[in-house]
Amino acid sequence: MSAPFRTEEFLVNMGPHHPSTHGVCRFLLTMDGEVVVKAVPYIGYLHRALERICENRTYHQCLPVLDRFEYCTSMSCEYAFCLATEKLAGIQAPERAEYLRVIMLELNRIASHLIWYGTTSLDLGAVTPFLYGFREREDILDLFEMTCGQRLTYNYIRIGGVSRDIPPEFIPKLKEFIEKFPRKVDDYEKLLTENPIWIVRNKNVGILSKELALGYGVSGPALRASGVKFDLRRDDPYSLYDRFEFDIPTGTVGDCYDRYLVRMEEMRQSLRIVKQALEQLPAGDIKTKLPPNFKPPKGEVYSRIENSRGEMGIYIQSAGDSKKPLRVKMRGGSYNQLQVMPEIVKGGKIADLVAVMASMDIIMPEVDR
Amino acid sequence: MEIAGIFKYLYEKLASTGLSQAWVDIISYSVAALIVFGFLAVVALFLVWWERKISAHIQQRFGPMRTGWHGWLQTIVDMLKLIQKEDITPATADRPVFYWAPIVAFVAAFMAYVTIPFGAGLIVSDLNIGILYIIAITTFTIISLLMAGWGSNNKYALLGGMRSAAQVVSYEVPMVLAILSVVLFAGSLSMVQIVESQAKIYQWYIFRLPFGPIAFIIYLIAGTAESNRTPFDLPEAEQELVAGFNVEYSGMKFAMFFFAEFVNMFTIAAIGTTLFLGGWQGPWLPSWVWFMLKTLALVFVLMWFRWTFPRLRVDQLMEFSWKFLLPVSFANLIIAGWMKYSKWFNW
Amino acid sequence: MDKAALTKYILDKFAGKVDLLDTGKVEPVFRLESDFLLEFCRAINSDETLHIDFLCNIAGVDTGERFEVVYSVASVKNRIRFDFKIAMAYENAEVESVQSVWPGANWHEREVWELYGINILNHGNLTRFLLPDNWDQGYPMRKNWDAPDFVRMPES
Amino acid sequence: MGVIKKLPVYLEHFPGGGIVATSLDYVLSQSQASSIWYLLFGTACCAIELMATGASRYDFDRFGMIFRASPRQADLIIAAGTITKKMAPRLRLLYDQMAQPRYVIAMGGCTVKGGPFYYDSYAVEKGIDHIVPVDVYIPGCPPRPESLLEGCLTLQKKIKKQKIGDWS
Repeated sequence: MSAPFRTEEFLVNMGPHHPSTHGVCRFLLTMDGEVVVKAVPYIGYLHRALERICENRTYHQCLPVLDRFEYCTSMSCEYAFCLATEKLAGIQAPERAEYLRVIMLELNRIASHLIWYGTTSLDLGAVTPFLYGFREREDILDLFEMTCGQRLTYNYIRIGGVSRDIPPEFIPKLKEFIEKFPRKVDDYEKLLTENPIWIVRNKNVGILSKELALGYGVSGPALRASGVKFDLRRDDPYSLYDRFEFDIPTGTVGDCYDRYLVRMEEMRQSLRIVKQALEQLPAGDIKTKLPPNFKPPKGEVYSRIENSRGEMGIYIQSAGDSKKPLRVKMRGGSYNQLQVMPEIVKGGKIADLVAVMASMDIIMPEVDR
Repeated sequence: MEIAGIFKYLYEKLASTGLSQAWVDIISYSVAALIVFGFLAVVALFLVWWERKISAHIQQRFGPMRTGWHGWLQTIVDMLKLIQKEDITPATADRPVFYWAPIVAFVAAFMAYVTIPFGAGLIVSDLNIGILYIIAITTFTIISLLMAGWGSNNKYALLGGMRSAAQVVSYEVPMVLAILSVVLFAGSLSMVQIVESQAKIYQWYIFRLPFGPIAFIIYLIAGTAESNRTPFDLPEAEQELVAGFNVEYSGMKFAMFFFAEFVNMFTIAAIGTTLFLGGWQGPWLPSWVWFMLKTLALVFVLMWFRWTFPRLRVDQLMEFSWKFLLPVSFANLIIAGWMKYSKWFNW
Repeated sequence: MDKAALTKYILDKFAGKVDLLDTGKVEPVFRLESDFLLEFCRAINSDETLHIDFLCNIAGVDTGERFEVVYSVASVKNRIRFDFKIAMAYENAEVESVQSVWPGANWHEREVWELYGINILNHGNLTRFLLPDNWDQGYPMRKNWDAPDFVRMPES
Repeated sequence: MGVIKKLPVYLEHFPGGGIVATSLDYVLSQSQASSIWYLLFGTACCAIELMATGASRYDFDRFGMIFRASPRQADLIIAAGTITKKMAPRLRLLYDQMAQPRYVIAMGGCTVKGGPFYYDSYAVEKGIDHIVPVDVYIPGCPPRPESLLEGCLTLQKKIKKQKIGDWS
């Protein structure tokens, strides 16, 4: 249909301070009325030079910095770095430490997905689920707090083990949580999954095809929602993940609704892993003794783990004669997911952009570092 | 009743002083208007506080607790603060339009109350075209939103203004059709007569099967859209348009928009009560208590919506109105008309 | 495909053009010349046995003697992972863009250009995005980079 | 609002006006302190704690604090998270867009003095007091919600001591 009157495209600057850009991302939108013709992301508003800082720290000192790389799942960042360093230096953490790591990683994944659940529903206008999500997250944070004393940036997983053993009251509290949490996930689903408004807002919005996802390096739940059954926990097992039984939920279409369902199911699966890990938890040491002057041999490694936002990779190059790494490069899942966004929001409404951004679960520190 | 008595007393006293009829009218109606205005200001203050408490308790929080008992002073405190805030007019704004927009919103919101019966005899003026007047006046609000959107010279505000215009225009139609089915049965546009036609509880229009409940639901949905509340709060969609049409407003002007929104919500509930829930009618209690109870119950439903549902997208909103609500309300109107004239259901 | 078989397969397939580095203890790390990069990427992407369809990461490295650009690639289908790198001197460092193989390389390459000053040929969109728009202090990830307000951590 | 600012000056001329002016001061400053609307401004880790503070367990709303997305309607910026050199001009812009009286809380080590990014970082602004005037500093990385609440209460105390003529 040819327009009988002249219309004009206009530019809207969305961000860096905008309620729904999850931090400080900026989009320059070319809009035709409500329709997004073109979206160009601008990043770097949270570029804190973490990589440069890590080059000037010893391996142990890197860990607190890594916590700030992806603060929603700090445990994963620490673990990715420790895994890389351990691979480099050929260290094996004690079995109990590995189990504790798995428990912490999976709890942290649940906590991160709860943040995603909250912010996503908030971005689509439902305020109450946000508070429900944060309510259960506080329970998980209580568990972390009694273990390592921090709520967000834990510095718990160390090279060759974990910093301290769990306190005696941890296990009963965790069991209580395992008992309670599935019902809460049902509650969350009851609020949104069947809600007709939620369905029309998410179904067939922001479709990410399999080819596009792989080409752009999209990973994690976003990739699985597009129908690729790929999970590093199963396909490139690290830690003890080959000992646990869990399903990998996948989607079919790759729209926002699929990504929502995949993440909801992942929470349940993570809880399953925690449960198994708790049952198998052995007694023993929690830390390998490292030499005081820890210098990994010359070499390089790119190790990747499955984070709640996709593949988190740490590349470390060690010169061999230094306490400090020569180069630490961090790769977060959000980086590639933000990169693919202009492709899939094109032609949608401005509200779809918000929905896609929320369902991709992009957080900016992972992009900017 | 009592208040109506006082008003009548005042009117007679003024008439007996020998003033001309015009002056008596002007003075007595100004007093009545001031009373309504004061009442609505209190209602709006209360509703803001109530909404915060309700949302808090739905979300397992407490809400305001520190100012007075359970924070009942909170809205007053907010008002006092907003009065003290700097009044910013952006340099690029269209100044007169920007300046008048909140005032128009404020006035339009309050003008509807001329013909709303708060109780038996408690009405400022029983116009014989009452409901028509209200429909005309409430639509006036969108002009203020458009003015705010345009005058701010801000793209988000403009988008918000355009959205609200489109939304109100498309939801006005099913709403009027729903109201029309009631008017058809009552045989009058006057609010008082509509209320009086529902004397018994089974005569309430919400209970008149089959058209009554459908008309009520359509009215409630359209009313939610009309007062710009979730799931239809697109004009001020926080996550998309930052704050929509009022993004550039600060201080008192913002407070006026805020108040107008809550007064509008009360209007929607009050009309719903009058048309469908038997207005002030009810046993034992004074009539105005019944009216307030029913209206506040409807307000509670509106608030419940807001804190439960996600938000629709703008095109889905239009589709819902034109492709679903409009045909349904039209069919409903035809059913109502057939029922009225077939004499089958002659209550 | 395990590590040894993978190494052998690649070394056989690209004999003479690809070397195995001994620094890669965990995953094999290959080294190749920059003019062979694009051809190599296309080959591993279309090769049936490898089917490298996933670019994990591109990291620029300043070793203090030279620049390196490290590509970490993986195959989602065949569960293969390895790295390969290109080393070059400081002067006129440049490398071909691999966007035609993996479009996701775009931002990774931009970052290498922005922080290290390694020129990316045929990139198409080499603009600043991590650093402030008015940045004029050079390439901050280089080892010898310094600036007036850059405070180094004191040695303890 | 100019009238209110000049009000105490006029009141002083009447007998007993001082009492009225003082109680007016009290009411107005109390009301300002009890209704601080904060801007939804978070950049990094602290933003998550800011969100957690707004959520059920800690509940900002108890103190009458609600968030506004538009700087025009906000009274307070809680600068939650690292402010980089690229972000600094935007923070200043947001601050300038706010209506008087306005307040700033520097939440977390990064905004206080650069935090863990003080050394070796080329991109982080070392303390936001270079950019905007700060009323309350809250150290921590990130500060716990309790300390954020404490910071807000400290700000309330500060506001309550103000007189009408103090802010301009």
